[in-house]
Amino acid sequence: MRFKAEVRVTLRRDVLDPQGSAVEGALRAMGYDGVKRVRMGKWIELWLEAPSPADAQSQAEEMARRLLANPVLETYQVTLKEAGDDR
Amino acid sequence: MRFKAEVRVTLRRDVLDPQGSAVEGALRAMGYDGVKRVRMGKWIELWLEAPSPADAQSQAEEMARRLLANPVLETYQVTLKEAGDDR
Amino acid sequence: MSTSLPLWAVLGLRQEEYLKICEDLGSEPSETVLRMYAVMWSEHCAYKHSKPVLRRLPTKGPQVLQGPGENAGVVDLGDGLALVFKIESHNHPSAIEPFQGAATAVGGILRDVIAMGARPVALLDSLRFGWPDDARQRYLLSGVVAGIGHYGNSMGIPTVGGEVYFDPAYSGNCLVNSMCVGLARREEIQRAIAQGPGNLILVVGARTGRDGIGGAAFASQELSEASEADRPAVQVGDPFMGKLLMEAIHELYKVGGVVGVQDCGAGGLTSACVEMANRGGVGMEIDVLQVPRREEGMLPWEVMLSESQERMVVCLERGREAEAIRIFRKWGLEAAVIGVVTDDGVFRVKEGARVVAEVPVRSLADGAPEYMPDAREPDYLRLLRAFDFACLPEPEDYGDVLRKLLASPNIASRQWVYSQYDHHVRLGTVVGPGGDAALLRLPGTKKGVAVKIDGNGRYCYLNPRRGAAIAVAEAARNVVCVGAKPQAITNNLNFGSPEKPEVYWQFVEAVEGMAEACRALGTPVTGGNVSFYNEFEGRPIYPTPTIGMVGVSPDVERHVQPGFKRPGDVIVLLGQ
Amino acid sequence: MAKFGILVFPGTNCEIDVLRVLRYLLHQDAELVWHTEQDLERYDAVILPGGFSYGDYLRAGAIARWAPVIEAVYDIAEKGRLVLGICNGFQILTEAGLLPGALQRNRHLRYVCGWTHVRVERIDTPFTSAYREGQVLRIPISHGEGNFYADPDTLAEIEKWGQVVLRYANPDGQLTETANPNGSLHHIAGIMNKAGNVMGLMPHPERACEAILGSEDGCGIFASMIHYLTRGRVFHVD
Ligand SMILES: Nc1ncnc2c1ncn2[C@@H]1O[C@H](COP(=O)(O)OP(=O)(O)O)[C@@H](O)[C@H]1O
Repeated sequence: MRFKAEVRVTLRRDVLDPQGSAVEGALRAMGYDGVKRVRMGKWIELWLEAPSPADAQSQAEEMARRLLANPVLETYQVTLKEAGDDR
Repeated sequence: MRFKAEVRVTLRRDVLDPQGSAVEGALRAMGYDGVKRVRMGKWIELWLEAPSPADAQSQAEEMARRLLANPVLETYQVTLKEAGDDR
Repeated sequence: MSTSLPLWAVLGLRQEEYLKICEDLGSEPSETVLRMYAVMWSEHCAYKHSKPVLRRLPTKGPQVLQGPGENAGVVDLGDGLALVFKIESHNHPSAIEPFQGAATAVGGILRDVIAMGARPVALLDSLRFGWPDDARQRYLLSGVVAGIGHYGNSMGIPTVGGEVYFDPAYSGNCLVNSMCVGLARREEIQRAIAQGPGNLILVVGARTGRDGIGGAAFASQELSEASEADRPAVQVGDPFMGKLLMEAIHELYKVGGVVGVQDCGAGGLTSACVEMANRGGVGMEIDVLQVPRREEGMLPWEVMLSESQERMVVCLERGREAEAIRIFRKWGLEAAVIGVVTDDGVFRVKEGARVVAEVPVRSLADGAPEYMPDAREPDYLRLLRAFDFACLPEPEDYGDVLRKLLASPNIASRQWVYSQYDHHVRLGTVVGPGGDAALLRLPGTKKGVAVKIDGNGRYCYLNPRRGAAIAVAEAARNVVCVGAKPQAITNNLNFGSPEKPEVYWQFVEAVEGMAEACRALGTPVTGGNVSFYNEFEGRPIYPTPTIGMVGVSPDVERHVQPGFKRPGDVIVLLGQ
Repeated sequence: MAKFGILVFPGTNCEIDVLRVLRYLLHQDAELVWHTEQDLERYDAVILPGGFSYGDYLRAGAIARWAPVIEAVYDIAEKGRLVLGICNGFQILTEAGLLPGALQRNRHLRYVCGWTHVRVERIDTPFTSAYREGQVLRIPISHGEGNFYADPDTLAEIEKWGQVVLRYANPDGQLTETANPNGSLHHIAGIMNKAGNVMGLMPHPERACEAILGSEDGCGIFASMIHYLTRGRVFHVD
């Protein structure tokens, strides 16, 4: 079976996010005064073949833990979807 | 009212994603043979003050269009949440 | 775009060109053939408006091993060493997507030098933007600088010099010229040629996608707001793959069997294959089904015209293919035999067994008509010449004037730019950015190579002939300042539309001025690039020839650096 | 003579520079080692040079850390052989967990190349014995992700164990704000593991080994390693 896993990698709360702060500053400079805080993360889409949803989920979790996120800086969240026409 | 907008920025389908290909190759080399394709994108969390959900949504959409995504290469999707304890 | 226009017109060909194509073919072209012509006969690939004028440049000298006509020029350094160098522009792509536009400029010029058999040893860049108090211009500047750094840094090639100027003339059409300098032993120099019927044609490096289709045509039009809509999918550079391709191709050179190599630049496979066949006076047969692809359902012409980056075309002796493919596989790259050299002078494109195009190589490569449009001195010059400098009041406070000058973005330090470029990698940079020319040491000898890129659009606007000559002279002075003797130049001619008599006049004058200065200084032109149609909403940029000069220092230990060194040293002003 | 292995990953680009310094300036037995190698037993010391392994895609060093050769690096590090990571090599060592912390994107978000000064924090290590205590070295940096980060507990531990070997400083050795080129916590430019045989640093010592290139201050790192390896000096932190 074919699945799509969406992995969201975000910075840990206590880690400084210079890029997020830069975007925040830029948005305010553009006039969006309501913006209070911006955090930047990564969004990774994985298409994979696996025997079952449970297997796909656990494989994707493992990939996220081992490679996609650096535990010193980041946390992650994996959402599994069926790979539809969404390639 | 305070909201959280989650902006997902992904590369246009026909745009080359060298980073995604490198990650794909790395995952296969690590033994995840089932991985068929990887695409890398950005995940941006915005906390903002706005008079109404509709206003927050439209502000976030506008920020995504004007700054967060590069229309030449990327597309985006905005999801609005109430800003809960989620930070 | 109206759909009632014939395809040739939609593709940017003129009627006389279309008729010449029919005449060369003896029949009406198919869509595939027409699309290939449209790219090969675009200004960008065919130099229709510039060829006759460029012939006026001095290109010979005892030091010149390779003049214009190949991927890059070559000068002799003695001790069996050769210096390979070339400049290229990516103005329009950078105006649309500054980071990727500039990154792919660097990738392309690196591959031009690599295709010559050389190891790139240095990069330089010449940039023009509108005034930096505008957010859009700052966005372009920071994107371009980051893009150049992204590609060069990752490849491990130091960016050792360049120049940046700001002027409203470039607000709608920035300039991004990139220069690469490489080093080879004389006998290692390769040519971009296909020869020997039966020999094989390979495409190596990345897979082919739909990106950048029509890029050459895009570069041959003025920019406007509408450019947004009809631009091709932007090409994304992959310096990581570029680096692997560089290593792999050098490994291939070592094992031998390489007849010729060319980078897949503007015009993609079509341009690379046809130009190689044309140089060898041979024909070629390509099967698009053999080209490794990134996307499904590509039409033959899409495969033939894609400008996907990080690809090169290799002509290889038959029988060497297994070894070549093994090398590229080892580096994780694609390598596929896509065709064969023939002896009939025909460029034949097949999709499996089906022939989709058959065109005489010479017509496609060299058959575009040459134009010598009207040239007319622009009116603004008369007004400018009538200006009486005496009417300017004497400044009251020269200190204030000095402060104003120093605060100008055009005089301020460029450290913000060059600190984003790795300028130390390879351990060759004896004098880096921040001074006059850069100076690189030549391993195994006492010698050094000086490199510099210079141009001044404002001077050229005021007097294109003098302005171009001044740019050559300035580059030469910079090279001399680090203790080297100027040897040769490459150049990038950035102008507006050649179909405007005023622009064409500027172009002709600038080339004349450059030729004069090169003759006077004994620095022949070994190549270059022409970028026309640098306009926005009908307004041309300043005429901006960019000069890339190389020089040789006999003893790199005895170099000079700018800056006063010790109290008590004597200060001398040389020249009038 | 000591035997050095210089690891090469796809995208590494400073391997030749390090090789040149070790072989031609310091006359050592040094060779390049491809990332697929599984045995590093034959080397006294292994260097992970700078560059952009795997294009620095995802995170600098993240992909290289999974290369087959890294298993062998764990092995020899365990055995007390010397391991030095320069720039991208430092990033790989932190990703691999051989050194604590992580190297984040530079605080100002730009790639930065230029001369920096670093203060030698300790000289009782196999990598710094050639220097004087507190000596200030002039060595170039060139990186986009050199901003050292560790959570507060880890950082405290790093300091407690004296694992900081180099800190960005001004030419007088003071830790001023402007002397820190990338926002690194505690001005950290180079650290070692607790055992003292694995070190990583962001500056490029191989680029500062010849006067004609602007400085010879980096040479001491390699000279110290050679001294340690050839004189068989025993070494302990704590
Ligand atoms: N300004 C110029 N001065 C001298 N030679 C030039 C100039 N512009 C282009 N040429 C030469 O014309 C030839 C074709 O240019 P090239 O840049 O290789 O085309 P392309 O960019 O389409 O590959 C090259 O040999 C180049 O050196």
